[in-house]
Amino acid sequence: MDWGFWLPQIMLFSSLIPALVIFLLRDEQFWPRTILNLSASGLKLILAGFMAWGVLAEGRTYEASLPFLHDQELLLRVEPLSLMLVGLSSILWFITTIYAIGYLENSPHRTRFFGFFSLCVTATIGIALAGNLITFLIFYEMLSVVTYPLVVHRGTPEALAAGRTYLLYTLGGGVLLLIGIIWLQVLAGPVEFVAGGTIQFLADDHQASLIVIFALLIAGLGVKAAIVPLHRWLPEAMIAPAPVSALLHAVAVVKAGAYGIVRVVYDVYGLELSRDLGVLIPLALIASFTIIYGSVRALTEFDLKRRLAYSTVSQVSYIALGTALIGPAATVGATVHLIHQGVMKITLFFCAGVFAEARHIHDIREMSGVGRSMPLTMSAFTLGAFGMIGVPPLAGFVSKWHLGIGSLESDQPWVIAILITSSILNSAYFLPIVYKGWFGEPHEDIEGVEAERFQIREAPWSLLGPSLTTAGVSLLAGLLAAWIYSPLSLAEIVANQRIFLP
Amino acid sequence: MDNRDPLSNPGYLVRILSMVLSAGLLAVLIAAVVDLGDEPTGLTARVMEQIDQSGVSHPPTAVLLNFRAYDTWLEVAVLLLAAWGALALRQATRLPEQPQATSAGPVLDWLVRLLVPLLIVTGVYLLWLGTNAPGGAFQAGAVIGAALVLLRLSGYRSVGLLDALWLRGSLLAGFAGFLLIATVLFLAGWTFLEYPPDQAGLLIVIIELLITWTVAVSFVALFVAARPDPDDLNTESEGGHG
Amino acid sequence: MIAHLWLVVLAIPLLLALMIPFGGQARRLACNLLPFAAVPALLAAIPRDTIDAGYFDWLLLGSWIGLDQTSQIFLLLTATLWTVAGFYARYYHMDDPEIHRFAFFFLLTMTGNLGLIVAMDVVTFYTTFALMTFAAYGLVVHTRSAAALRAGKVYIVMAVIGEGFLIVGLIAAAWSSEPFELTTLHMEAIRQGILDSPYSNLIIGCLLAGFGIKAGSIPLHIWLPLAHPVAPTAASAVLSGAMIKAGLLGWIKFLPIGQTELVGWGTLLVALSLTAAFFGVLIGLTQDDPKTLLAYSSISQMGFIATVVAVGMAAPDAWEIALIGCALYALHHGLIKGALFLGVGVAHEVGHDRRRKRILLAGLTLVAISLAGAPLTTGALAKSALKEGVYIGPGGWSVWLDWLLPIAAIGTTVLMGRFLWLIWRHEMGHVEHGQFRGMAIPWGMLVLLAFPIAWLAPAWYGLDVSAAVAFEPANLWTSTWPVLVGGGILAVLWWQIARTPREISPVRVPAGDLLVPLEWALARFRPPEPDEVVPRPPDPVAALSASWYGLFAEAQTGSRTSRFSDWLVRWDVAGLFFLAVGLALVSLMVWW
Amino acid sequence: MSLFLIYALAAVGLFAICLHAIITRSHLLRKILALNMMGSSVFLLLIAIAYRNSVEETADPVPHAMVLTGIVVAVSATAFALALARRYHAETGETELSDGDGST
Amino acid sequence: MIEAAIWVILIPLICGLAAFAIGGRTSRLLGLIGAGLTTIAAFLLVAEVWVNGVWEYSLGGWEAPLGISLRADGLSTFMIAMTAVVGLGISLYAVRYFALTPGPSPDPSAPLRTGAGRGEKSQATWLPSESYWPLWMLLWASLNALFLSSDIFNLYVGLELLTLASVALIILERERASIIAGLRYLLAAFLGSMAYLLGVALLYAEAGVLDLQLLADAELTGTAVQVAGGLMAVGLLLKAALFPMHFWLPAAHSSAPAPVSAALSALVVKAAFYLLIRLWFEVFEPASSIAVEQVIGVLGATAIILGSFQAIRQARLKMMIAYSTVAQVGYLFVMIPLAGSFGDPQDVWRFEAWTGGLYHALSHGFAKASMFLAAGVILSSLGHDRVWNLAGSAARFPVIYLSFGIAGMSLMGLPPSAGFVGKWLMLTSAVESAQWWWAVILLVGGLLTAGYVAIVLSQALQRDVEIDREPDPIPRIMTLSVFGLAVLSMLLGLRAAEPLEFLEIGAPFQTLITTVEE
Repeated sequence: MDWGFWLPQIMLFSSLIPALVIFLLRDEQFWPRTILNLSASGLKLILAGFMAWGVLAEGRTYEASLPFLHDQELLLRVEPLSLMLVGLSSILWFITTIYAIGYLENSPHRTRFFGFFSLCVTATIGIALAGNLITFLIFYEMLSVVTYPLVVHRGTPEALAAGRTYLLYTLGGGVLLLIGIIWLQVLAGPVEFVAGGTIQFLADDHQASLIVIFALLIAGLGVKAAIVPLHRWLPEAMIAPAPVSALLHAVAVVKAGAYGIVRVVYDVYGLELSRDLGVLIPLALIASFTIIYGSVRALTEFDLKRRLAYSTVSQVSYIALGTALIGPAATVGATVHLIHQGVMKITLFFCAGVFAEARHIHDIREMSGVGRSMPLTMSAFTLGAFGMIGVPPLAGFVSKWHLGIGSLESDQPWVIAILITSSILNSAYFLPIVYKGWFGEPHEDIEGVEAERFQIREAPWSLLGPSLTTAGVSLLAGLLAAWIYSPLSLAEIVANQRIFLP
Repeated sequence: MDNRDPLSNPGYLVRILSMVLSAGLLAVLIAAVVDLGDEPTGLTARVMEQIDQSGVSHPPTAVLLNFRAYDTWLEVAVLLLAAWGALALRQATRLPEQPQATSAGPVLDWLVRLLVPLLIVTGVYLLWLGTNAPGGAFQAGAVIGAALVLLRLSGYRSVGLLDALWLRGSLLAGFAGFLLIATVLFLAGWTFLEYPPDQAGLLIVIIELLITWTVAVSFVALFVAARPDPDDLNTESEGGHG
Repeated sequence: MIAHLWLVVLAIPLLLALMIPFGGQARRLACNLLPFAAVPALLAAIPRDTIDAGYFDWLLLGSWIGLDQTSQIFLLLTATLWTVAGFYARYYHMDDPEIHRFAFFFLLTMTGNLGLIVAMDVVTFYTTFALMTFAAYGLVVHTRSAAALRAGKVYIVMAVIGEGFLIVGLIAAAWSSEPFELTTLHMEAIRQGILDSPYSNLIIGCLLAGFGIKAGSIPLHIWLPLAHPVAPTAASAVLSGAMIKAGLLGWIKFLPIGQTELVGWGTLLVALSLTAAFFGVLIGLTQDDPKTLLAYSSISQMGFIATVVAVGMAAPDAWEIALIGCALYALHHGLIKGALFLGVGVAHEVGHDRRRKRILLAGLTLVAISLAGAPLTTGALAKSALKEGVYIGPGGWSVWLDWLLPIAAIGTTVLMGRFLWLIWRHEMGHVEHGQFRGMAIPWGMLVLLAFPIAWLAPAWYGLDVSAAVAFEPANLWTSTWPVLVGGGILAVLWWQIARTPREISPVRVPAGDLLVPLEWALARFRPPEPDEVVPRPPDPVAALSASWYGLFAEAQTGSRTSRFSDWLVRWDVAGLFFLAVGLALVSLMVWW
Repeated sequence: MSLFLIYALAAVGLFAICLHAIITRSHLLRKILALNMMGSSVFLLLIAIAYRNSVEETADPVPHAMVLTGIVVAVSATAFALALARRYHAETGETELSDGDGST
Repeated sequence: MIEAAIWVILIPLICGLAAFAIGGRTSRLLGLIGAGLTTIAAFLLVAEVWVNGVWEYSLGGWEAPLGISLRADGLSTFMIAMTAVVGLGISLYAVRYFALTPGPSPDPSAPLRTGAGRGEKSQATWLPSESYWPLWMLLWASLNALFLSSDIFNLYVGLELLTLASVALIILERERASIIAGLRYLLAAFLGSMAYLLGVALLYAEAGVLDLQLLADAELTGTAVQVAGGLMAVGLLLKAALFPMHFWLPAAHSSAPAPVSAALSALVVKAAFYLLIRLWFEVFEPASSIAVEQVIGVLGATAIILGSFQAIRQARLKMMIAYSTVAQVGYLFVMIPLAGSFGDPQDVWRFEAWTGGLYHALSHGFAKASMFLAAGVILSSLGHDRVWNLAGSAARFPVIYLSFGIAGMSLMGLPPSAGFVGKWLMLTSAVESAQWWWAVILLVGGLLTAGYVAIVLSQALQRDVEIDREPDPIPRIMTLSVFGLAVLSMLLGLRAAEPLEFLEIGAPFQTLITTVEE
């Protein structure tokens, strides 16, 4: 069997087919659905591991090229960069599935939920594996659509309104992306992702067009990456159930946008061309503004999930910022943050979901003393929060460290100021939560009688386990960053392929 | 919506605009017609070359039933569909009796007795004539159909009250016969709608006969079915769901 | 292989800490093992000849872990203090329902504190430093009193600012050390890198400030007099004894001291340090709370040490000697200050027992005169070691330092006198925990051990200073007279106070001194109150989506029918359109 | 002016008049008649073409056949339309098509 | 050689006639057999054309120009295949759809529908289900005949056949609304046919032949030809319901029974479109002008915008879908200026736009059929199709709404649907030819489409509200056919290379195609 050809496709189908099967199940068929879900996500995990081994240890490339249009093909390719997102989504899919099974126990429309959930992962895997622009576009748009039912899952008028806003943003972004891609392909022909870029030959004749196309592409991707001012859908979409928010923020939607930006800058334009066109500095400025603005907005939100959402707005732009800096460390920082942000943010959302589910806590002001009865959940949350701030040895620190070094490499020392300001703002909106959770006085009505004050009453393990796991991963990703199988090492491989010495 | 009396014709503006636009179109059409000029183009010569192999000697009939038999065939289908559509407007599968059962009166009676045989004979004649002069199945069918309608109008209520199966059979006959012949020959290895040269004449006659009958019955069916059955009417103005 | 033991040493307190959130048996076990968590580290501090450094290519960004000479001394101090404090805390918190929280943060802080000593690269150091910093917050606010919460707030704000300074400095230093090789984060490389860096002044400034916050340097000390006293006593002891030295160690490890002349920075630092030495004493004298007084004393004492660091910066040649002085002084101060803090806690347990009180006062007097630098004490040894460095310092400086430092010592003596007096007149009777024995034994051990440890350390670690220095006649005198002068001043004061017993201190400076105006100023820029609704900016896309939906909703509820669409489907209108389109198509085809 | 042109002009004139009628006459019967007449106008043109294309006094039989076919088609459509119109009249009592897209 | 092309006309005709003659329940069986066999024949034809290229056939052995030729090139076969698949889906659906409403229903609370319970008499009655099958077969046959015919007059007859079959199907349930709609449709289509017929007469007068290929080879120009072109175009535009001549469509398509609506919107409208494309790019290519093409494009653009807005404003689901057809037809005609004579006639983008438009037609065929069938399920199960009151129904028939959503994606042109491929090609062409205004329209239209699709889904996904009665169970075959058509509209987007290559067979722009392949 030709693994190189089939493996990427199996990777896709391992969630696509379960999705279709799940749609045919009834809500009450708990066990068939659960078994299907878990085995599919397990299979995907194993496949991802196998691919990682093949790519990293054996130096293989898995590539599947399927004819699509007469001069275009659907290209699925596994290389280190795609492996990052593949790995992230397979691992987090598995964990989130467990979490979602616990979270949605006995709630209606589980069939719909899990079906679209799997489709969502399929789209993300597709985005990760996309080897050319058109394949990327296809899965990118697919993602917009399949997440919509998840966003409106609760079916309340607010959820539906949020869903409409979400759809308008993402589809609008898709339109910009589409026109950008078409324009680019008209000039350059089918554009494959090649480390270092493929369209340098256009630099002389089409400079202005390339700049406009770049703006279109980034704007289209920026919607999903929640770059200010295209970020507004993200806090609105927080109306969705916790596993959805978790996956949307950590893996699927925002990551798709950020990943797209990475691809466009490194693998379509290439750093050198981007620099020569002068588009990187504006990108860095926009990203910086987003980082600060998101943090400031987060300070003003007291709904836990909304605050986390603005935190995402801020954090995801680290990736864009790192991408816009020229230098290996910046590249490492940007790409590794793809994974790190995902793991940390999913932890936070898991915990937020646990609080909502077990204690009906939605507002930060209600979190007083929750750490007493749920020390493990709160520990996980704390790890996530500290990671976001960039406290070592958590994953966020590793990203910020490399971004900081990268900013000096690329001779943009002001970026460090952005990073520090962001860290301080992150502290300003995360530490009060952590403080309240651990040190606040528990509310009587929530905690019950005094005798129970120090009684530990954690959420069920199906919710707690995933939260602790991701928290542990975000700790280990930083603690063992130098390990050869760490995200950082993977990011270094990715960066080495794209290195460009000015 | 506007407040005009819904029964009146459209307003002046519409009429004037319509007139102006129609006139404009007319002007262009005139230009086109003038541009056509007098030079003959057409296929006359070709038809004349091939007519010997068609089985008939009248060129239009040759074109209708042989060279362009496909057109004719589909045209019978159009007729079938029209009759059918009209019939499908009613729930009853049978045609209704003429509700007015009055006698036609002696003059009309006499006239009908005179005219109907005449019309039927004329119809048959036209059919026979079709092979070598203007005439043919459609004309014949029309005349015979007219005779039947006349009968029905003048009080012969049962005319057209065919049994459902017969009604269907008659409506189908022309098209189905055509189809049957064409299919059988096609399966026998001939080109579709090609007649074996020896039997061409015979086959065309058979087809013409069937078409004549179908046309006649269709006309009657259309005439009769056009009268709505009060029972079928949608009593309320709800307009249903559709 | 030895290097891997460092990891074990660090892992033990960490794992104990991580057991706590799981509750139940694990929690109880961890609390019971609290005193023993630092014992492996203590063993690791046993002097050896070789420097056991190891490189862990999987840890963090590639970790260098090991001990050099200086670090060994710091480890000895730190491990001793944490062990003693651990025993002490076990009894201090015997009846505390939240002992597990204390234990959790205590163990985490310990991990950080031990880790930063063995860290030899910038990332490991920063990591453990941050762990210590953030975990100590839990210790500061443990009592949850209003004062503790305020102190905690100030502490965490300053800590975050400090971390910010540090990360800027460290990133810039790391980049400078080897632009394209990410694993070269060893402190040697960093020191070299700072020198070569285009941002070298920025880096030095950031590191000075970042570590200075922890070391209580003026004017970044404002958190210290608040945070050290409010913590439970065991925590205060390690905060003021061990953790305050982390800042100092940071300077020593990463600043390129002794490699080049940094006269400007040295001058700045020496000025600030001397200010601190006097400022701490002066403000400390106005304090009524013995723990706050001790905190100010720490500021003052750290000023002494920082002075020597400044000398090293200004005169590279002096650094080798000065470093030894620093280390010894740090050791001395850490042990003594720990004993003093623990003693304050013991004072709350004596009850009506006069014998206990006498023991307590005797012990405290011993360590207090040691801190003042009385002859034959560890203080005298440390001070003489310190002066060795100062003498080699830049020309002119020694003249000033020669008489400024003794004056500071006089101040210390007076301060200690006031401390003893505060303890002495402490209300008897009320017993806080009823654990006198459990708390007094660790304290007594520390008092008794402080002297031999400090005396023997130079020999153990093969330092270029011998304990005998302290016994040289010349040094005897130099160490004696400031204490005598101080004692004289105390006697005068004593006489004064005896006459008017109610006057304790004529002036009262609130703890946190400079913080007070700062807090007042910052109060103008408060973040939004939790209940304040911050208006969200309008979102054009959401508005568009709403209006599109409104279009639909409108038609559904029948509130508006579209005249236009009805008009379009009228037969005559459509017919006219047909004509118009037809005419347009035909004529355009013909005439265009 | 040739004979063809006379007939052809008459045909297109009739066509235009019928167009006008279809739009401006609201009575259903008139609309249907206008459509039927429109067909006739085209048949007239075809016949004219047939005669224009005569070879040796034989008119072109193809337009001839087209007319015959067209008549039947037109008759069928007209008859069907009339049946529908009668049903419509019986249902609503109206003789004109109501406007609107059926959305009410 | 089995001449599959003949059979795609013959089989539905035979089955239809047999169904008509025999009637009763057998008609359903015959209809199904017909649908199955026709589909098989259609795919045999596809295989034949794929292997052997363009297929030509002189009926009766009389070669054009004397006789009538049938011609199956890539385009024709493409349309026949689409008709076959959509038709098969519709047929499977109809099996149970009409069974849901069996004549005079004994149960007064039965969900539907017309005719039921009314005019119950002892005498035999025509049931809608009974008429449906023969008429549907005839409609199918006429579509195939239209796609295969190469003779402009024969095409006229085919068009009329199609119209009458459509009208007969619209009025199948004899409701007042559908009779009005049918009558309007009939008159409008009649008018269009007349314009077309006049064009045929003028063309014959000018060229003396009726065969499409011969007319194309003659490279006709001149006033008469141009006038003929304009007339035929406007007639066909009326039949294709291009704005502003869409007035008949919403009522007709929404008042018919669901399988009929599906066939009308998915297939019948495409027939007129197909014919126009064929004439325009083969016969009138030399006579055409940029201005005319831009005018048609503008009409298409207006249709996209206004049709979509109208769709958003509809209170009833079927009306919404019908207006969606008005908008989508606009897309099809935007292809004309893109593939037309703007710019250098030798540019490849013309061919891209041509294939793009046709692919869009294909995707719309599948998607719209699925949507109308889905609406039929909703209507017959809930007893209404008021969009406002759909709350919670997504939980009851999830697969139906899933299909609706997938079909909606295809209409929006979201990847990986077939609609995306069409849109992609047209957009590429618009950008390449610097006719950016069409690109803007196409993109905005996609967003507007998303608007009404999202409204339906958003209503349906609302949290459950109390519903008076439990909806009737949906027969599985209906669900499957709705789902199958929707999924096909998606799958055809994932693998468009072969269908696109297929379209090249015998296509106009042969010179351009060869440059593409170089």
